[in-house]
Amino acid sequence: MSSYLCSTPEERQAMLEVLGMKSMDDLYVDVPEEVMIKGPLNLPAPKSELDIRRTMESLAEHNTRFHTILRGAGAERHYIPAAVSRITSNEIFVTAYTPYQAEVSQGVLQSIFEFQTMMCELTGMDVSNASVYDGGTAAAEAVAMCKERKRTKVLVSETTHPDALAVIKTYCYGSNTEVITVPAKDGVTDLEALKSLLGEDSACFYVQQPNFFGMLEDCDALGEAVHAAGAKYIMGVNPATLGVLKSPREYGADIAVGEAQPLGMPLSWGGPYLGFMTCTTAMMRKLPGRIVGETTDDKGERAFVLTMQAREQHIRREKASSNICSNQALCALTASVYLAEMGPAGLAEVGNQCYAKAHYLASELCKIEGVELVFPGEFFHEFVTTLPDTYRVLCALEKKGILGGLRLREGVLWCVTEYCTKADLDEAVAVIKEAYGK
Amino acid sequence: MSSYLCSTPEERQAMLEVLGMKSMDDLYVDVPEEVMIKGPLNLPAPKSELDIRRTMESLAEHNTRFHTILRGAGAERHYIPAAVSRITSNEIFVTAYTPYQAEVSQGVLQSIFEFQTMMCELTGMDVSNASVYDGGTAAAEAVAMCKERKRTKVLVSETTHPDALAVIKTYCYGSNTEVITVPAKDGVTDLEALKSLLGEDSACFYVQQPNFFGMLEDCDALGEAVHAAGAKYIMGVNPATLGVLKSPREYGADIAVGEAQPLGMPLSWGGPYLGFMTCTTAMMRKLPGRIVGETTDDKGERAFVLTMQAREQHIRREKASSNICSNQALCALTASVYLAEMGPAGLAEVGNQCYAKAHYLASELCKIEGVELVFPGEFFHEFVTTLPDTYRVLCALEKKGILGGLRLREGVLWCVTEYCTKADLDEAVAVIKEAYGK
Amino acid sequence: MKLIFELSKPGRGNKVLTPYQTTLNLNPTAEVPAVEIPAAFRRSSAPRLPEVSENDLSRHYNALARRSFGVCDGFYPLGSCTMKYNPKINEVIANLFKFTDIHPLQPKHTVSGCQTVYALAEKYLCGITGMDAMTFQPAAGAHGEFTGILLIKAYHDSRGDYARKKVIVPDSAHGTNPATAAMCGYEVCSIPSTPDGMVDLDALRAAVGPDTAALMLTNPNTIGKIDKNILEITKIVHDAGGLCYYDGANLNAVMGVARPGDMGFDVCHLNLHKTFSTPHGGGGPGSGAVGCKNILKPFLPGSAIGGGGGEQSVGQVKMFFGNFLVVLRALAYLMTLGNSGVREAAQTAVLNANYMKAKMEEAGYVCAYPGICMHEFVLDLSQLKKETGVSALDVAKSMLDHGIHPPTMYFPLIVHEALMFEPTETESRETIDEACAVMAEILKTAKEDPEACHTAPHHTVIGRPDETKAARHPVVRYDFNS
Amino acid sequence: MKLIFELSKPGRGNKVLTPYQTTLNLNPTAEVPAVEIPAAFRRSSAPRLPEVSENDLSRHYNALARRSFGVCDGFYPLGSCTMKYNPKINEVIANLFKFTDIHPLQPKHTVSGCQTVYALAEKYLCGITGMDAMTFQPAAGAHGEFTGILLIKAYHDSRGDYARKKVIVPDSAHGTNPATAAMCGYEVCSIPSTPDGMVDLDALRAAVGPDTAALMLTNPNTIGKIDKNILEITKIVHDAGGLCYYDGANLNAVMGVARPGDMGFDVCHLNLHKTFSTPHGGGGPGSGAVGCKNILKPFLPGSAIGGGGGEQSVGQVKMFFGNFLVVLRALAYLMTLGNSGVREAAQTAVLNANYMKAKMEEAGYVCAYPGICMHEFVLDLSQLKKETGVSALDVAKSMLDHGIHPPTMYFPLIVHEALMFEPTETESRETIDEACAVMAEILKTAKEDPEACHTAPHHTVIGRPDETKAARHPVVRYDFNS
Repeated sequence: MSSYLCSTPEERQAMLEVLGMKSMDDLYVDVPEEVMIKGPLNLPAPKSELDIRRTMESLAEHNTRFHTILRGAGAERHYIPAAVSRITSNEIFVTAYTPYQAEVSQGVLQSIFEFQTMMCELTGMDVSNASVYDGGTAAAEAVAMCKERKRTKVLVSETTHPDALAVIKTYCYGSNTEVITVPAKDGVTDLEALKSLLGEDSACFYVQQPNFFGMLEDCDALGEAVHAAGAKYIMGVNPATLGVLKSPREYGADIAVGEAQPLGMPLSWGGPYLGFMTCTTAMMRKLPGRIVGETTDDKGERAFVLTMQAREQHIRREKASSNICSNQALCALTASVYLAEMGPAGLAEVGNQCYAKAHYLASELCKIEGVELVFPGEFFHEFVTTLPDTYRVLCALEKKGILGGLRLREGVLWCVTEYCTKADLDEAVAVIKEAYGK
Repeated sequence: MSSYLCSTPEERQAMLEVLGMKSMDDLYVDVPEEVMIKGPLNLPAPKSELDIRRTMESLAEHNTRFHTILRGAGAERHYIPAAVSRITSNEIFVTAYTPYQAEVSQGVLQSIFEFQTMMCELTGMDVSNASVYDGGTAAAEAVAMCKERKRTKVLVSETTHPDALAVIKTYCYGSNTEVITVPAKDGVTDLEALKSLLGEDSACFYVQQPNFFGMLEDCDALGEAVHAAGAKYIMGVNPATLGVLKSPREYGADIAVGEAQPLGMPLSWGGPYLGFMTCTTAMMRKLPGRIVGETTDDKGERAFVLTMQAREQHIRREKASSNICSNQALCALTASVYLAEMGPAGLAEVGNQCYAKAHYLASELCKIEGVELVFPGEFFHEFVTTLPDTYRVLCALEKKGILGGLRLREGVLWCVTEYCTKADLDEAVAVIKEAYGK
Repeated sequence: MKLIFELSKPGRGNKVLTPYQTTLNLNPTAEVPAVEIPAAFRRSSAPRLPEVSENDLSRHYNALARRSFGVCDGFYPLGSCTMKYNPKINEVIANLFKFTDIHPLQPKHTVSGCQTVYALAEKYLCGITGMDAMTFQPAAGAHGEFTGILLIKAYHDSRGDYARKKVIVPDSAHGTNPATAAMCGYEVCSIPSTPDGMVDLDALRAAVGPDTAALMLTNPNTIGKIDKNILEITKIVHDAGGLCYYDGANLNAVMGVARPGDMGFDVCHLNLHKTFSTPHGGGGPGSGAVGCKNILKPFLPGSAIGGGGGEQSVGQVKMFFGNFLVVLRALAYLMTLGNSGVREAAQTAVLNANYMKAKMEEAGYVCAYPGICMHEFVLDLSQLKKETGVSALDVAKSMLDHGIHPPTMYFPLIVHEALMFEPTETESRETIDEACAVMAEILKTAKEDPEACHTAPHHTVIGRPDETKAARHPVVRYDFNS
Repeated sequence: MKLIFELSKPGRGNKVLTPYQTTLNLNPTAEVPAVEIPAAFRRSSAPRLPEVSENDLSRHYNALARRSFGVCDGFYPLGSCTMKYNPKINEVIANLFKFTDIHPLQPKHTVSGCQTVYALAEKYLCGITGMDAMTFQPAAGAHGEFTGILLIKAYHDSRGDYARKKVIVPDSAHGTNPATAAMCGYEVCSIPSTPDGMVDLDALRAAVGPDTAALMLTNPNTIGKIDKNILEITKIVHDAGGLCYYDGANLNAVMGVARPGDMGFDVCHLNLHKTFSTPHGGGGPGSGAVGCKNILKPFLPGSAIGGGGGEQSVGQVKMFFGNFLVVLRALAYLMTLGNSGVREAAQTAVLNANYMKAKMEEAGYVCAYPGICMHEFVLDLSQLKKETGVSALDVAKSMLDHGIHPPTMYFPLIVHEALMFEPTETESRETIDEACAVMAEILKTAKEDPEACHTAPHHTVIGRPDETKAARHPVVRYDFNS
């Protein structure tokens, strides 16, 4: 049985002797007696690897894996190319730490530099950090970048993912910053309301494209309004759409953030996922987190290093712009391998298929009596419908191994990705029709 | 869509131009027109990776995976430690070829040298080759090693695995060698019959320990008889038992062979598995296949190379001892990692658990009326019982996700490994009792 | 080596998906009808992602791996990072489809496996920390700190105790502690350490008051010492109405031996990727699980869309429920170690550190603090630098040529020319002995040929990079026009 | 570096299984009762397997990987081995539990997925080879040859035609061809090649007769040439009552372009691990699938225990049904390429070879045979050796310093100082151009500084090993007493 120790009890005893000690307890003489754990630890006995394997497989069996998933809302099942998992499971990438020692970490550093470049390309921005925890924290950190002495109020569209909105609010609670929610109209941000809320004290406005309801926002108009008020414009974007949709830069955004889970990361009950943050050169020095830069080594060869560390907590301490001191390097690697494997054509295909398949499902669903689109505008690959008798219909789908849309106050939010075939969608529609007795 | 080509059609056209050619057809001017395929190839259209993944997963779904497997007969479900699959899936090991260039192949060469050593340790022998295709071919090649000018007849125990026996016979058909089957008595080789069949023309005798019926043979007595007749003694052994059972060397074998699938290889519907071959120093130069040896490099450092190649087909051609020119390096690596992960204590535990659990199942089964052991002697982790109404009982087990024993002429052959828990065995017994209405 | 963009050639296309138009042309009923994305929303030009064959892709990343260094490559005694061995069984488990292919918003009855994983991890980690409840939402250590301090803030706010504006942090603390306090809107009050690296009780007494929100403490601290006065320290803070935050960065020294909860701490974060052996992944993903006493439990975060937060919840610090697959690995690790193994791991980590420290002193190095250390120790190379000009950086860079990852450099800030070693429990005596032999050799070189140290490393794929140039003229993305 | 046995320490024990006695002691009803293995069967001392921690195990094998070279590390133009890119999707598929965890003796209705894999692979490969049936039992190319020749032997025997004792093999053949014939009890009749590397028709006519069992031919042959007279050749053999065996080693040049079945061959083996891109695994496992015409179908092998062989079956050449997971990968590859891709792959392989050959000639190398080659070509360095003393071996070893795997050396035997290159279709023009630039540089070095070539490689983990010593004084296992 093992605690993965490399030494045997005899060896440890010999090492204690070198230290002139008799037992392990001698190592802890400085620990006050009162806090030493007396009895056995309240944990079960050690398990062998075979026991662990059987225990964990049996836990896994208590989860249901759906063969068709029509639910998104911030976590999407896209197809993950085999190259992604095979490459990122390389033990060297898996067990390395933050590349503090550039001379033996060029691989990790270069992979992050490439990630930064790809994120800049997707978003059209100038600078990217080496990733943050997820889309929600990326949004919250972006908001924090925008606060200025006289601009302290943060505007966030109501069409934002509820979790992202909650994260922004929680971060702002920490920093005692006011968050104002900009109301929606017809499933998109109410432009007039935004204009009326913007003012000289506005630090920034955050909007998601496509938004939480899957709707395409008029981001040009929103951006113009924000900039007219002198505030910063933050866009939250889904990278899986950026093979085909306008980039945040084209909309005039100052900062673009998002959740990169769709780029090769499995659903994993919510994590680990990957946040990305890119911005214009003008805001570069405010960008939190790690950044990798190119330089040369002592022989003039190209080299990569962690750079602009003057912003960071280990140097600035309480004056740092953020306390982030790790990135999601392995997830960033995952996204990079995904994007390199797909290429621009593959990513565009993802976008086009998501769009076409979602529109097909929407139109098929809307042929059913009582089912209709809740919002009138353009949507991308998520959409909200009415669905009479929602609970029963979703249960009927579940029984067939189909995870239906997500029940919201506004209706049911469906998501379709390239992973679904037409046959999958037809099956789902047939099950729903059957549930309605048609 | 892709055929995994690195070049685009435009690039290929440019390369054709460098050659002064117009089209790909120009490359095949030497191929007689009559044999050129005219129409399209009789294959389906290319599939994308996502299509392949879905197609293959759906094929896999047509197989039944049993949660409990009580069937062996040459293929056993042992627990495969996580380290085995994680280490052996390293792309470098996976995509390397035979280590012809020692300077850049020290890793593969050393891993084979270590495999050879481990196999020698398990069997107690002096020399091992770098593996062969499987246990059956190992037996056949061992037989081929023993033929001498005046000793041309091969004796094989009837208690040998039927497939191994068939492979030996097929190889001997090729070389026009006579194979004589030595009859069994009470599930083990009939010693007296062996003695009567041995003679001055006997090349060798092959026996399996434990034998096909799981029985432990009296290999000391068999070996003495064989050597008394001046023939070579070949033992087929199961390496999973060699943590606890006497080694072939202790029984006096000249050659030890076997199937190493139990050492970390999944069942995989029969392959790839791993054959091993070890022998005494006296027979070293007759050992077929690749062998890695230790030497020094031009600076005197330890180095490993493919050695004793003078035996091999690429030098000896029709005078080679065998046509084997590849080994099962990745499977050998698998076995090595397995053995290094388990260590002597772990391998002994495998043996002890197989033994105890098999004996438990046997005794529980024999409590059922009409079920009894067919053979009287000692068995290891396989055994043959009567099983009234066999087909119906096996079907009842199958319905519960249990793969029961294998139906033979002699009865039903059961196999139990360390993978099974007591609960698994109790469940199987309960299902059988229920099938009998008890 | 080349960047992946430099391997790109237009037209080396996607093989992963059948272009949907292709299927449509072949068999119109097999595919959904084409729909055009409205022009107003379409991007004007494609992102310049690489277009490479899978062969080149594979070679590229394999080359990058070869130019990296993981725990699987050798000894990695990076202080404060707990680079222990990451078990392979945990990776296998974290790759089971029935864990990876589960949507976070599936109905509860379809995710009871995931929920049990969290419930068990909470139970075991509460057993180890002496806390009453735990959240797994934070994604990393600093994120956990942030969450923990927010809990404290929410607690004070819930009592209308708005005057508590200060967080006390010892000068030996990780930079994240003051940064976290600042992010939570607190004023940071730094207090000095005693010469032997402990909290200065008098300074602490002087610092606390009705404006004290919390004390943030790492124990054992960043110089590898356990604070003997820990009960006194937490009492001083509590008596002043403040709460005590335990930075779990160094828990590996005391897990199974002593519990933060019993030391008087109210809340703590754990770095599952350090203490509980989930892999570091080149910097992430990790998990900064936060445990707290019952008084703080009502404030734990939840997911707005997925549920979980109570009425007094501080809100949410990350989407959904945290880094599930990381927690899963940590649980597998905890189950493997079990009640006896957790303590054995801690003890052995401390033993290895003390053994290595003794060997280093024997080799002629000076430790910053005398006496028994916990799981890590700090060398002070200021004397060496004065004598030979060879700095802590030079020594670290010299280690690279010997296949050993250098320790943490120039931390804690209170020691000049610091090198902080943390060997962890998963290293053998031989590995430590070999590393100490290397260190002795480097010391010899430093004295005999300091220039060799100044110019090290000599056998790595690049020499020392120009960091100043990188910072002054940032090149932070590939220039396609170069 | 150390051998794994040199890392071993007694007592670093098994963590994979709970010692069964431990459970028994704790809870006697949870485990089966203890049973002693009778002393007569127990071994006297434990095998000296390594006792290492998982950390050391992991580092050991990672170090071995770093000291190896795969297709993922760079260009691998090893002639006759078809080192093409091995797609990752195939690995993922071959790791699905519902393929890996299937017992070979499960009831038929529980393995219909596996059976469909074989049925589809047979159908597609028959389509490519022009054969009527296929067996997947053989594990490797040579094993397939053996099986194929056994089929021929069984055929002649079934007709009572016992006089056919000879197998004709061209002198350019792989060594496995004559070895196989010998293993099948045949006498080998070697016939010379014409100066341009073709089968000498007159020699063939002179060789055939009532004692001819078969001709074994590789086409394109081992010098990378397709034999223009192939229909004439097979006719000569058939007219004499012999059968024609196609060695599939070089099928990659003509798959989808021309079929062995249409050339007049009766039986062929395929190296799935070459032509159909299953990984080589450092030398195995592979698959030597054998296809044959209807006349030979009754003789195909089966499994004694698993079924499959007909009444006239030649028997069995391997346990069970062959290397299933290898066939599975090949099937995935075939489906990916599809009808158009198979041909495109062959054409591009041939294009790459001709392009590289042209570039090499441009660089000053001499090709052994002029004109268009198929998927590989042979350089003849005898002139270089005469002029500079630099041999084919020296050139190959010099390549190692440039990160390129050398080509096949000294084969075929009919060319002196041969280097045989096979770039395959999965290499880009840039890779070939870079390799040719390296070769040009080596040629320059050979002329200016031959000693540098004689002593190459200079940057690998070891220098040239002493092979003579290894062969004369074989050390083929670790000596625990050393």
